Amino acid sequence: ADPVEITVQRFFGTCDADWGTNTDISKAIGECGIITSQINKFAADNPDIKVNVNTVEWPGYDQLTAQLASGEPPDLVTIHESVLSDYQSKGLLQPLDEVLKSAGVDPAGFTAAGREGVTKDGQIFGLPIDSHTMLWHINMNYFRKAGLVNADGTLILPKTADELLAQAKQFKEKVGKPYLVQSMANEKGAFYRAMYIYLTQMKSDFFADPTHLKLNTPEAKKIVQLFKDIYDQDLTTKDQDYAASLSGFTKGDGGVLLNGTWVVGDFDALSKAQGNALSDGYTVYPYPPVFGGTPAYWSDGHSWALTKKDRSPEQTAAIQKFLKFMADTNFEWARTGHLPAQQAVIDSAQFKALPHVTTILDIAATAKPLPAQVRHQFAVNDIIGEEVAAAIMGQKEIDAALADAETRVNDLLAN
Amino acid sequence: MTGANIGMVRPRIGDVLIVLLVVLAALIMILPIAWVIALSFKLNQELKLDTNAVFHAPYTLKNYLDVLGGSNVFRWFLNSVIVSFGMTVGVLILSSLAGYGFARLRFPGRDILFVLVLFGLAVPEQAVIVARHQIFSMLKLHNTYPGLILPGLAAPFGVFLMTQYFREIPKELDEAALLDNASRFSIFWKVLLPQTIPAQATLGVFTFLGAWNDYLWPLISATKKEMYTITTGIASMQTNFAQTEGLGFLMAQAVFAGLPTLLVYLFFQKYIVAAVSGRAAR
Amino acid sequence: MRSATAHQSDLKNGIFVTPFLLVFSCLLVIPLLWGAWLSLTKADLFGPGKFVGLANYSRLFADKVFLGSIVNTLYFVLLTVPAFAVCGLALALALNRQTRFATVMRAIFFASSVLSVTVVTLIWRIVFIPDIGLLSNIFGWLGLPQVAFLSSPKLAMPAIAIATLWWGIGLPMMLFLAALQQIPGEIYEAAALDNAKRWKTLWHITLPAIRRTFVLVLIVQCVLQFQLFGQAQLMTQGGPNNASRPVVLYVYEVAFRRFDVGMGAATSQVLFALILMAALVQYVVARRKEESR
Amino acid sequence: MALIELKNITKSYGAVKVIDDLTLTIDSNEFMVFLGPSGCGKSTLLRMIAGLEGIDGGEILIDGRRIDPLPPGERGIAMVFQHYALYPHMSVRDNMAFGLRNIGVPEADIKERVTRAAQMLVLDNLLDRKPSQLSGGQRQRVAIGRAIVKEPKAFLFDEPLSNLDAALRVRTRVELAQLHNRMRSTMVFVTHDQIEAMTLAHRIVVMNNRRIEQVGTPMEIYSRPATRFVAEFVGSPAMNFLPVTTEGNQLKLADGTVVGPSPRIGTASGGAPLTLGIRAEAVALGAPGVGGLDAAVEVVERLGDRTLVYSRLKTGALIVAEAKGDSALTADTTVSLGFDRAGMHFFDADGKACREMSDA
Amino acid sequence: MALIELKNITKSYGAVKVIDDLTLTIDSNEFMVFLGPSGCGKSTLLRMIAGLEGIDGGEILIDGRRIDPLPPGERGIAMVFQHYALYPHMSVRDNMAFGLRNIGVPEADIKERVTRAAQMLVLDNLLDRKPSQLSGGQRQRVAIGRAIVKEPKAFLFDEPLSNLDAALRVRTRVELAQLHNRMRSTMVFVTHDQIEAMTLAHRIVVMNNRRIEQVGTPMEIYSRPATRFVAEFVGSPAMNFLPVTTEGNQLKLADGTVVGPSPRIGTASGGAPLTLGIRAEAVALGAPGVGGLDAAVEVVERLGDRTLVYSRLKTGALIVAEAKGDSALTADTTVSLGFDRAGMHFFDADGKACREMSDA
Ligand SMILES: Nc1ncnc2c1ncn2[C@@H]1O[C@H](COP(=O)(O)OP(=O)(O)OP(=O)(O)O)[C@@H](O)[C@H]1O
Ligand SMILES: Nc1ncnc2c1ncn2[C@@H]1O[C@H](COP(=O)(O)OP(=O)(O)OP(=O)(O)O)[C@@H](O)[C@H]1O
Ligand SMILES: [Mg+2]
Ligand SMILES: [Mg+2]
Repeated sequence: ADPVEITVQRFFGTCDADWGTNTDISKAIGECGIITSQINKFAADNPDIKVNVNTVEWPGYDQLTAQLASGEPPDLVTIHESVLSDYQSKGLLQPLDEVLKSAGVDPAGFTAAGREGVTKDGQIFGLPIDSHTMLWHINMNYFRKAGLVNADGTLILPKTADELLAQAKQFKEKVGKPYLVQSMANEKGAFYRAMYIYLTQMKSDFFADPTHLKLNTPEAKKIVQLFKDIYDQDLTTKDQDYAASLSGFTKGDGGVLLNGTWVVGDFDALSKAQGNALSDGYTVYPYPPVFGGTPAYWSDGHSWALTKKDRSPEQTAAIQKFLKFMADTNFEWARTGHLPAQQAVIDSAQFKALPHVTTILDIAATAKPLPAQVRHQFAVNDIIGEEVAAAIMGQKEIDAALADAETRVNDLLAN
Repeated sequence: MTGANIGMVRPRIGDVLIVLLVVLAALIMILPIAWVIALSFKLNQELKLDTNAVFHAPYTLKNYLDVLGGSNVFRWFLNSVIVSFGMTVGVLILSSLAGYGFARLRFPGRDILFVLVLFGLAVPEQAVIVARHQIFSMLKLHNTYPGLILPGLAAPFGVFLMTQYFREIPKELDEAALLDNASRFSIFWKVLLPQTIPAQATLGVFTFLGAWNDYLWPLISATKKEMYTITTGIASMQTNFAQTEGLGFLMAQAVFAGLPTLLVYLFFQKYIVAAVSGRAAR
Repeated sequence: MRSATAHQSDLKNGIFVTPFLLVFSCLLVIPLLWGAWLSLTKADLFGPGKFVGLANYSRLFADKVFLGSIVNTLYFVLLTVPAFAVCGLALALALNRQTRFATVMRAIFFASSVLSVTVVTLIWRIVFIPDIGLLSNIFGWLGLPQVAFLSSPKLAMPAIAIATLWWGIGLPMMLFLAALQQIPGEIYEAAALDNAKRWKTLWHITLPAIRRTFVLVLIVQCVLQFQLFGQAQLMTQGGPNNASRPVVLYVYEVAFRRFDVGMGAATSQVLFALILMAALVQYVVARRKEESR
Repeated sequence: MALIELKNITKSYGAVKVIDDLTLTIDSNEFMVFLGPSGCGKSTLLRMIAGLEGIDGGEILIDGRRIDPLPPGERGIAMVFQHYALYPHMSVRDNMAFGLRNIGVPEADIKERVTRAAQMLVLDNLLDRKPSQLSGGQRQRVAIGRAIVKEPKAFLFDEPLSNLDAALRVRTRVELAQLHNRMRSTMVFVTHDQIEAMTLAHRIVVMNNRRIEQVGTPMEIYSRPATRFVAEFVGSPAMNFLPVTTEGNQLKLADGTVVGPSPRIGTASGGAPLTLGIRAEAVALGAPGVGGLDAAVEVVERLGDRTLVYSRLKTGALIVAEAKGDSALTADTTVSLGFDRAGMHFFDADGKACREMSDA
Repeated sequence: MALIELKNITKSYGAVKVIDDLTLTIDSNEFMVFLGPSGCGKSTLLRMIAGLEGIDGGEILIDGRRIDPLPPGERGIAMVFQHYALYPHMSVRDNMAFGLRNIGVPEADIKERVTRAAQMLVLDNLLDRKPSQLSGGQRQRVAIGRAIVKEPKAFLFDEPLSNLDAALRVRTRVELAQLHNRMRSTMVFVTHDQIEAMTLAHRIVVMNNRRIEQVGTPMEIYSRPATRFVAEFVGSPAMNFLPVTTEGNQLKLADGTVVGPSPRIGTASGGAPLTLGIRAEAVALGAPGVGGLDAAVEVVERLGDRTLVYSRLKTGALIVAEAKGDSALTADTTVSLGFDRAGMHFFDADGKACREMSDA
């Protein structure tokens, strides 16, 4: 019989040159390598299923939108949990509860963050594969030089905003470099994420009403003010874009890089090599709760979603197999630096043995995505990021920026 | 030119200055491309530390091998060739026919229609893209070659160019052919069309380049990997936050995507320059 | 008509333009009208919308970001269009000779025009990027401080304009070259005999002779630059602080990222009207000037 | 033997009438030239015969058959255009064959006809060239060849020589005349150059301002111009004109100088203002005071075989006289002009010629 | 009174020499015409005088002062171009004033000079028009006006009449001659039309192939051409040429027909091949068998004041003869041609004229 065809659409790039034929997932490195190898392995294991892989440019939603609009979507698609609701609310996605059940994947085994991320209106719309959040990536060599280490060699983290500023100043005096390495040029990511993290920690529920943002609050102001102070006092690198901040940190431009879980692997590898700024001096921490409150960390996650369209039972079966396979190999995906979405993987010794995992493990429990009902999260994030960035860099008054963010987001959500 | 000879009696400081300025400007034109090409021959890891590394060895072809290693690159290349050629041929046919019609024949409403077509020049693609996408969905044209080719055929520029060009061919030629018992179509086909070859070449090259470089429409219409063009295909190879993964790789992609058009340009350069300068300005 | 001749109006003659007009109507006119209708509806991409009258337009003109994007677009047009005209003319003047040098230079200045926007922006990001960019390297050697082109609200648009200029300078240069080559050499000789020096000749002979081309270049560039999209999206994503968000990018984000198709369509109509107006105004002004002369 | 008959033709472009109720017959084997100043409607007339322009009124007949409703290709005529209108991308051979192929003449036939025409026009060696590889004169011959192969009832030429340089023009003129002698076919030729018209035509149609001024043989036109316009337009240098009056028996200039006895013409001979026309060769140059009209020489043009002397009468009129061979005269001297009685023409106020009684 | 002196001028374009060691003097107030076929270097020579082309060797002097290193504007000369080269966007007034403004002539002065020139050229009413609103002849006058206002030492004209239609050309020719009479300034005029040259020049420089063939007054050039080229190029219709040999005392054609007694020329008179040149007006037409050379008439061109008869000798040579007035001859008849002894010219194998002894 002809093999059953399913179409799988994903981002994460193409790396056929390195991993195009690799079926040994454990050998693969990096997001692209691992996901390529995962799919290769699945195809090898299931000769009766033909997997058409459609690779799209990150994040691929323009294309997905077009495909859905034209009625020719792929079957399975990688999707950020924050974006799920956009498509789900239009009825474009297939609930997965039944599918997962038949596949033998129990949603109860998801991490809390993962489960929350894919659950919309009480139904599950995606197979979560990871959670990711922001971290402080630390250049320990500089921190030692700045005297910001405890006797046991561990890092002294600031506990309040003032402390943070003081430490940063001390750092700058001793090391001659800025404390923070931030990507500020046309990159909105770090800012909205910092906002979400600290606002959540301060329990300022900016999306109490998921259709209405409330951002012009004292808490929000405090956060923006802190970053503005850092910026004004030259305690951060400026004008670097995303790439420049990464390479800047590797070159030793500053002490703390604000970036995501996904770069941990790279830096860890660097720190084990000799002759660079991070050699034997790299570690990571969650954002220190400098405004008090309870630990909570914004998170998002990647998931596999299923589009709504007519399928044969064979295809559905194939899809079930695929999802099951992805859930089963979730550990391999976690090697990218992301937190896995399967609680069992988190609990496994294998996972804990990965570099720096212990430091960030708590995050899995305290990760907090935006409420699922908030629509257009990518767009909302962008707006908040833009406005906050403008305020931090002095292009706008803080109040005005927060107010503008509010109006823009609310106008967006109202339509 | 005669004008250039005037005052050749003594070389002027002004002339030297102009040459210097031109060379400087040319450097500005070339430098970015040179920079990109240079980066594309460097290992990503090295560039991550310092882009100044381009000034010393080692150089590598790995980035290009990686581009070529993408298993679909040749398919995308083929798609681009098919789409670009298809669009070029289509535009040439439609524009020539319409150019002849507008320039040479009288029919009711001709002038109004021509003005309407000229208005089309001012329509931004974004103003029609949503509706066009919906129409193509209804007609099931997405992920097909016609779906990629057709939108290019509606471009009024070719009609404008060909009309201008046909207008410049002496009317006596039509009349001679008319006295030679030639039909309307054979006047067009056998007598006038051969005169428009330079214009066809220009229009052809421009259409080809435009089709090759088109990005937005292929992105949302050809959503299956087998139907990507080289431009969207190469873009799809970029890893998220691509620059970090490999500046050299990214640059190799840029070079790879830009190379065919540059080659086409260099190959047809004489034609393009002559034709652009000969006709479009009038 | 009783007499069969070459030049009579006849419906049959229309057959030559029919194929193009068909494609033109189906793929441009109908979508344009469809877009006009969409602008009166509240619709997403996935199903029929509902009629809301002019609501989209009133929302639009209340939106600071949209108004800002119009200002940005106009600013960009002001930055680029005169620059295209002036630089294109300057290059054409410098290269209007039959030497090998001029030929090579013409090829160089036109070459960038054949690259796609993705490649161009990739190139220029690599030029402008701090730390690892070409400019920052050059500034480094010269001991100058780094300039953050793409992340400064003041410099972002000019930076995009520079990249655009680099990309598109070839076409106006060629158009001007064409016009220059059509000025009869005798007139320059007459001017030389009339003792006209270089600037006088430029001002009194050359410029008046290519006025029509100048207008053409202005109109063409206006139409093109009003449609700024790819460069802004790929180089700055409209930032920082919306300083480089042009109208088309706004359209794109609204329609494709927020699924607010009606609003996107409304924005498109406004843009179309703007372009048409700008082109017509220039055309009419040029016409009038010509007549009054 | 009328071959082409134009009956009451009218033609307007928009509101502008360019041909007004024109009737004309062109005979078989005749070389007919349309002569007139630029814009007088010559080309329009020719193109109406060819069918390239429609007519607004009247009829056109060829061989007694009405052809004005026919399309150009079916009228059995061939045309040679001013700029030749050769098909630039076709070889000389194909240029000639194109029309024959379009009406399905067998290839063997085509070949023969083309070869014959090429021999006649000495184009044998050029058959495979493209028009761009030919000289002006050769292109001209190809254009004629293209017409010849069609074996048309009539050839129409629209200023075919105006593109050639002076020497070639003279040579081609002679060749055209020889060709017509040889082929004996009907040719209609448009020009605004009177020398061409004079040298080529059997009959000339002088046109001006939408109308025919005169139809006649070259010598009729030259020596018995029907109107002042014709008198002025034909002949080089142009005829001299002087306003005169007849007083009693005397013909007087504006300042009263007597030119001779008054002519016996039909109109009331008393004091009616007339225009006297006289050609340069009818003006004799003598030493001053010999009895003619004294005039101051202003310009002397030596053409080698003859000399033109421009001199000014006391009335202020500039008169050109022709002397055979070289002349000793120089500018700024005075001469006496004698008008040959036989060479005098008279025109009334409307410009119509007045014939002397004795002529009638 | 030499005004312009060219000494040993050479000029090449790349590897092609267009002027080779040319020396020439143009006198003050002279009307000098450069005549020659297309491409012979006339324009180049003129443009070198104007300073629009550099010279590769030699010197150019005006008023005894060397000017070849000066830029065009500073040589004190004015030029009228073939296509006039009027500044299209300037009014007639500004066209004339432009050159004066550039050298800082006071506005009042400019105004006066422009007004004067405009009056002289009857352009008064056109001063505010643009060139595009003028007729060909008017443009021509503006171009001359633009030259006049500069009060130059010499005027240079590069085929200024070639763009005008026939009638206007004749009129403008006369006007130019009058203008020169009035202004008495030096004019250098380039043309390839021999009639223009003959009618306008004081002296003609006949050029061919990079060289000067002859310098002389129009009549010298016409009646004593120094070379066969000059003889052929000047005069219309062109001179007839026949290869002849002298045998004993007899001058014979190729077929042995005796034309007359052999000329007494310097070269060995026995059997040397010569070319006999004879102008149409020196060929007499008689009834056949009258004693001249029998010839078959092929074409008869009636020009009104004279008739050109083209007839073919038995040797195959086509001879043109001129008869005054109308002629009764028609094609396909036979005539007898008589050659006027005084009108015969002889040229040796190199094309150089051989003078008869009696002339020396
Ligand atoms: N297509 C047209 N539309 C309007 N008017 C025209 C058109 N063609 C010719 N005319 C006008 O008709 C008149 C006669 O034109 P025609 O071409 O017959 O003149 P012509 O005698 O051939 O002149 P020429 O010697 O300059 O060729 C002119 O006044 C011309 O302006
Ligand atoms: N700029 C140039 N470069 C190369 N050759 C040239 C140039 N200008 C003229 N020539 C050549 O020099 C020769 C003389 O040219 P010139 O223009 O002086 O001829 P001319 O006698 O004025 O001819 P015409 O009567 O056609 O104007 C010609 O053979 C021409 O081809
Ligand atoms: Mg005509
Ligand atoms: Mg010349």
